[in-house]
Amino acid sequence: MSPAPVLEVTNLHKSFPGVKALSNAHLRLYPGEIHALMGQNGAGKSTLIKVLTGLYTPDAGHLTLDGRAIAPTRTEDAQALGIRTVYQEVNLCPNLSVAENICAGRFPRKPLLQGRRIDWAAVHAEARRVLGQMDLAIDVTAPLSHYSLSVQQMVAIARALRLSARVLILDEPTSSLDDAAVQRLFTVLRRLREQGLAILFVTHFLDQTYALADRITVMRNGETEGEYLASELSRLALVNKMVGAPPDQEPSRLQSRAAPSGEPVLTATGLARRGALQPLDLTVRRGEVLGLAGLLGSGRTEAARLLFGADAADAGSITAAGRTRRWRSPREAIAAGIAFCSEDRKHEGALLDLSVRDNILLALQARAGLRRVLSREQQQALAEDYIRRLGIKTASADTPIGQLSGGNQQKALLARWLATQPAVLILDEPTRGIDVRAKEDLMDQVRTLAHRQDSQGMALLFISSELPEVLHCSDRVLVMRDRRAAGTYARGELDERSVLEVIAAQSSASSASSATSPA
Amino acid sequence: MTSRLAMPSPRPATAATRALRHPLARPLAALILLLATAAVCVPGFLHLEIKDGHLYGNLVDILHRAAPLMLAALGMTLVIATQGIDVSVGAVVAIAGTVACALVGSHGLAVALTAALGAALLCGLWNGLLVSALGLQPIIATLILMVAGRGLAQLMADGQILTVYEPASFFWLGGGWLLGLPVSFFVVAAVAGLTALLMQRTALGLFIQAVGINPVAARLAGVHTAAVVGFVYVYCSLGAGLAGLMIASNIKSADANNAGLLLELDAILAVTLGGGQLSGGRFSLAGSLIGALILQTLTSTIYALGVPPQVTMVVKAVVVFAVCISQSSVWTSRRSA
Amino acid sequence: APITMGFSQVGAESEWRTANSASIKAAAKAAGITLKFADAQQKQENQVKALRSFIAQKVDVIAFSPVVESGWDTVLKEAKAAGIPVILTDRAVKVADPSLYVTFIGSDFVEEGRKAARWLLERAAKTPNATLNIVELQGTVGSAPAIDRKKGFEEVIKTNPKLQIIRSQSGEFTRAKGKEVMESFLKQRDKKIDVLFAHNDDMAIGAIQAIEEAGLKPGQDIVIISIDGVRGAFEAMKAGKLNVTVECNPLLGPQLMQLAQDVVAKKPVEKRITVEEGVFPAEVAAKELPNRKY
Amino acid sequence: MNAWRRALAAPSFTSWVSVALMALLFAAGAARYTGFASPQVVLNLLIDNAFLLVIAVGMSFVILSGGIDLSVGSVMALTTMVAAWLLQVAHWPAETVIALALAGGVAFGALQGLVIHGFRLQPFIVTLAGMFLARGLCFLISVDSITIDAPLFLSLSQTQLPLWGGAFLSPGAVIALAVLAAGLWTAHGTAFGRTVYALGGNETSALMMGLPVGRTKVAVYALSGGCASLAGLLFAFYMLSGYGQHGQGVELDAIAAVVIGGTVLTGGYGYVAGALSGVLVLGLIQTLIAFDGTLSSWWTKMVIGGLLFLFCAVQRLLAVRKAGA
Ligand SMILES: Nc1ncnc2c1ncn2[C@@H]1O[C@H](COP(=O)(O)OP(=O)(O)OP(=O)(O)O)[C@@H](O)[C@H]1O
Ligand SMILES: Nc1ncnc2c1ncn2[C@@H]1O[C@H](COP(=O)(O)OP(=O)(O)OP(=O)(O)O)[C@@H](O)[C@H]1O
Ligand SMILES: [Mg+2]
Ligand SMILES: [Mg+2]
Repeated sequence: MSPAPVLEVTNLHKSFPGVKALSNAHLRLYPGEIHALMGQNGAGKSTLIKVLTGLYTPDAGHLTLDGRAIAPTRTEDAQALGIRTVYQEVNLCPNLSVAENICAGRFPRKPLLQGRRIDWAAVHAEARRVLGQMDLAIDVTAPLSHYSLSVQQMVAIARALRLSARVLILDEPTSSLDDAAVQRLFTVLRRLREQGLAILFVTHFLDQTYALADRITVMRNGETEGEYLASELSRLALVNKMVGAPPDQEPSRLQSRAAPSGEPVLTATGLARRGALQPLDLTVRRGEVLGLAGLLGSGRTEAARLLFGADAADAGSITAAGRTRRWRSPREAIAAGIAFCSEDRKHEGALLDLSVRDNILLALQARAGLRRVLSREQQQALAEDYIRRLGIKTASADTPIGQLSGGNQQKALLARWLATQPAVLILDEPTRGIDVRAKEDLMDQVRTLAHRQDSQGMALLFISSELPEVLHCSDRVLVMRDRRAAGTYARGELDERSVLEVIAAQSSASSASSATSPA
Repeated sequence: MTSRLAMPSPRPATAATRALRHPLARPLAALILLLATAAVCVPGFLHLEIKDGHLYGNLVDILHRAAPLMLAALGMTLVIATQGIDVSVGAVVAIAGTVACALVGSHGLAVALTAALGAALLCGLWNGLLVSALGLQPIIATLILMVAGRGLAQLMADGQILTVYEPASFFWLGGGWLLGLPVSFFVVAAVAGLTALLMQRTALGLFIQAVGINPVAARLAGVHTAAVVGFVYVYCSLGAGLAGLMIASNIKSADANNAGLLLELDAILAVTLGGGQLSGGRFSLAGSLIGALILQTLTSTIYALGVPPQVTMVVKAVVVFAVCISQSSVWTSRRSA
Repeated sequence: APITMGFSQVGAESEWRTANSASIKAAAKAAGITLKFADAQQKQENQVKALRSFIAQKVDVIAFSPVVESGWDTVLKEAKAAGIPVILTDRAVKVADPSLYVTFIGSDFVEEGRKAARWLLERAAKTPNATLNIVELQGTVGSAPAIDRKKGFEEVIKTNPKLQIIRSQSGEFTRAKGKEVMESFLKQRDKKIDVLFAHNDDMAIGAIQAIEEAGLKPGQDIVIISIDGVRGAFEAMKAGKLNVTVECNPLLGPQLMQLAQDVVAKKPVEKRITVEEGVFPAEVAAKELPNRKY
Repeated sequence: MNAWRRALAAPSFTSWVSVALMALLFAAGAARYTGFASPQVVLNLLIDNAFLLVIAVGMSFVILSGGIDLSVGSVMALTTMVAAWLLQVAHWPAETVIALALAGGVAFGALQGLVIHGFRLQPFIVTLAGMFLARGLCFLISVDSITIDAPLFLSLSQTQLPLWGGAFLSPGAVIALAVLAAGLWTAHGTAFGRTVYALGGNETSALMMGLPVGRTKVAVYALSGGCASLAGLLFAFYMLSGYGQHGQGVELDAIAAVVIGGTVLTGGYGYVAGALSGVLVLGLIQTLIAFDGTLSSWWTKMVIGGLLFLFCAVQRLLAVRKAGA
């Protein structure tokens, strides 16, 4: 490790109306190291990164690159300085092709007409090359919007990896990636570290931190709590530093519990949609958590969308609330007591300009129709109740949800659906981007929601790319592969290893082939 | 359309700056400034007197003349809030006015008014269907009615200006007086009040905003997006229909070719001057009303100043530029090193 | 074979225009001429398109009321090359080569303005010492009738220094705008308004309402002069609210069809044919009203 | 079969639907009216709408970037007016006038772009004010129309470039087609063009991707202003006059043409080539009506509206069917 930091941040301050996002933040990045930036939701990690890359202007503080003071005011400036960034939400253009998203800004040119003409063949080859580093072989000429969020996240990473740089910043790049993809990304990052790049990495997965990082900076409430060598900081100590106090209790361990025997509340038979899902049979019972496990693009999201009526099914039927039919719109599903928390919170979940309160209330109100079911005070009380219960970090219930940190937005969306007290709650990657503590809280919530003693428990469909999470929460696990069910297993029948075997059975070949045809 | 994330942070709020940061502060300031300018340049511009038992003066004229525009702007506000646009407002004005004038002489006031508003309702339904059911882009969907609607109105009037001689009650809506103020003022107040009530007491306002901010997310949250979109077009057309009645009643005739010409542009302008975003989402009914008043004050001032007609456009452009730029968010933001 | 005539109308922006179209259609039917009627929606480019399509359809004769005076050379040359004679109605065009059209039949807007002013001069002569303050309601800015009527009116008014135009604003040829602008004129209390000159009857009718609502008597407190001579104007005159209207006759149909037949038959015709147009003061209104068809 | 499915899935499908519908409209006209099926009628579509095509190309860029430009019609009129005044009153040489007019249009557009970007204002309102301003400036120069008789303009106006069998094209139409080709190339083959699409797709993302958002925005409006003034020159060749009332409502025609051509008004999706099909559809509708020759003024409006509806509805229904397939 060379003695001088490439990038140094001292005394950084940044406040938004009513919120001090950063106060006295510090950070040092050395060449040839992978540096993890850790902190709870809303600790100020993303804000720090946005200041670094010229998206926000700081109120006070110094940035130096290679010892020279810099003040990027535009992302273009930061890029010119050799700082490449993958932001927390996928910030790419859905209408452009994958290849364009990767190359935009620095297209390979043809020498014709003073080199103005884009060399499309080179663009596509280049995009394939970068994606190839991560073993992703998709059709790069298809629009980005054709791909699922996880693929989009990989594309965003590929964009940052494409050109050589001094500093690479990744804000929760792995939040919707499965294990295999994460491993491939890590291989690439390690190689870049070898080449002397300084890498800043934000994640809420402690495993990933310890697998990858050389050094850790912990942030708490907008301040830098401290900088540590990964090898010298135990997990427990890390969590304590992030949270600020020793955890009052050990996270609740699983009690084993008899398989729930509630009546089926949601049954799908032969549910299918061309190009998206092969006929699927599935039953969720009251009081049980059904986990959906599978690899990227295995069809979990598609299944959830069909169950909720977000997409129209071509075949099959759904039985819920005593009737059998096929949804024509999410409204019908909601009326039948189904709720669906989408994985893509930016495009399908949060209404960024609306207040946290209205975001929480929206589904409840939509089900009730035009009539206001709650008075203004009741609305406020309800929202504040959920803000407290889920620990949503927000200035007030009136703050636009777009001003919340990513993880807190996710919690507010969960609140939206909990408020409707659904019979079936479908959670697609609900743990995406929420911190360690919150994640444990959430999984506890999930289990308590289902396993309430009064037999009024919900039925839950839990989708996550984190296999341990799925196994931890679920009473039964449905493993999906190549857009069809590969089998259902009761709790205890499976451990992580055997699930991986089921998933991986033949998928190595087929995932590559399914990759080439966008949905 | 401006990037949300790149917005530099505003100064920390004190009580005074918070008042200034209220979304209505700037449109209101623009209106007041305009009135003050007029008062200085045209002595007696603000003069009010009682004549024949009602208020008489430029200010009353502004309220009275702005009424149709305010009605149109209210509807346009909601349409724009859902990321839409309605360019057929002027055509609906022509249709409603023509229907009313064609019927009022022979069938009486009640029939005429009902038929006119009914026609406006049909227009709104048509627009709403094209946008929400067929999924046409709003500007094209309403362009169809904009072109064809005026033709329809002319067909009904056979290309003539329909003049109404009686009943005199028909002239009350656009030319009558109540408690010393023009009736049109009360109509606008009633419509605006009802709309505000509808937005606040029911969840409609929330749904409209949700659809305008992100239709996909709104649909997934269970909002009946098609119904919401359909409603705003119907509402907008009804407002335009009422405006058409008011105009026809005021000039005691229906001029299918010229009634409400370019009213849609003025309505959109009013909405934006009042702080509405054309990209949908948040809206302000009061802001749009103020926007409409700004436009009418400007017109009245231009008349009062005796600006030659060939210069009018330039003056209007300069004022609109000035008002817009003064409302720019750039002024609230601070650039620090 | 019956004659086919292509006629390109400006639009239907006023009652006057509608009457003009109706007259032409009726006359064509009566004369047994097949009429191809195209409406240009007030746009010159549409008129050019229509003329091109008439040429493509090989009509026998083309007639049109130009939206603007200038810009016709190219398309008229094409017509000439195709051997189709062209008749102008309503207003002339400026072309380098006058042989591009056969004849022009229509009104003279400048003359209409002059007639209106002459009537006012006569009236002013009765009270030689009083100054008369005139307000003017102009037509749409830039439109030919507005420019020409203003020009003609001012030209004659200039001869009497007692006559002064104190305000002039565009009322866009519509009742609504005419009323709005007049309302505003009446609010300005620096000078008394004696005379209103409106570029068309519609604006005058709107202005009359505004004057009445301000508690004045139109026609007495304020003398009102307008142009066109549509039916509504005669009704207003009959009620004593309008003092005079200068006729601008829209009923060109029969004359135009006659001309077309002559032109196709290669008979010589005059290059400029004016239509009969009178000045109708209020005194004759009652007598004339039953004769007004539009 | 497979090829058919691929065609259905191609993003340009909607544009092809437009082309097919257009052919259908044309066939209907040919069957119904004598003289309709001549090549000159087709070429006249280009000749008569050359100016609109040029404006629509500029407008395509603006709309693709997620903006809108309402000032184009007025800028076009202003160009005719300025050109006519400089030629006829100030007696400047035609070449200088042309260069100056184009530069003026670009500057006007760029200024609007700067205001939009610099003050973070909505394009609609800024260009609406620009529309008033340009129109107003016309009337400040002269309320009357000014006839142009400069030899260069005259000859450009009356030159007929002969094609086969007596059919001909005007220089204006050729220029418009060249502009279209340049527009296509810029939109799909240059970094600028792709940035325009990126802006329309998601402006915040474009900013975070480090694309030159501000520069591109200003350039887009400058381009549109330049196209509008070029259209003004074509219009001046076509009409040989400068007049403040020229080009009333052209902005709406251009927006309609672009949207009918398959470009999405909120930006990011569509093709510059769609401008051509949109302009041709509008022109075709008008030609059909002119050939019919029995419609009164109001029926003309209703038939235009009706055909527009038919066209858009069919296009939309086919697009929906495709999405469902
Ligand atoms: N544009 C903004 N306007 C107002 N407040 C903001 C804005 N962006 C962030 N904040 C606030 O700043 C604080 C820090 O947010 P930031 O996004 O940096 O958190 P984070 O550490 O990245 O959290 P997460 O792990 O959830 O992504 C939060 O309280 C958030 O509400
Ligand atoms: N690794 C991949 N390779 C190829 N295509 C993929 C991959 N991942 C996702 N896709 C594409 O995304 C589409 C959506 O898959 P879906 O979202 O239903 O899967 P998922 O199991 O929820 O996975 P994800 O983790 O991507 O959300 C698939 O139809 C496929 O085209
Ligand atoms: Mg974050
Ligand atoms: Mg998924």
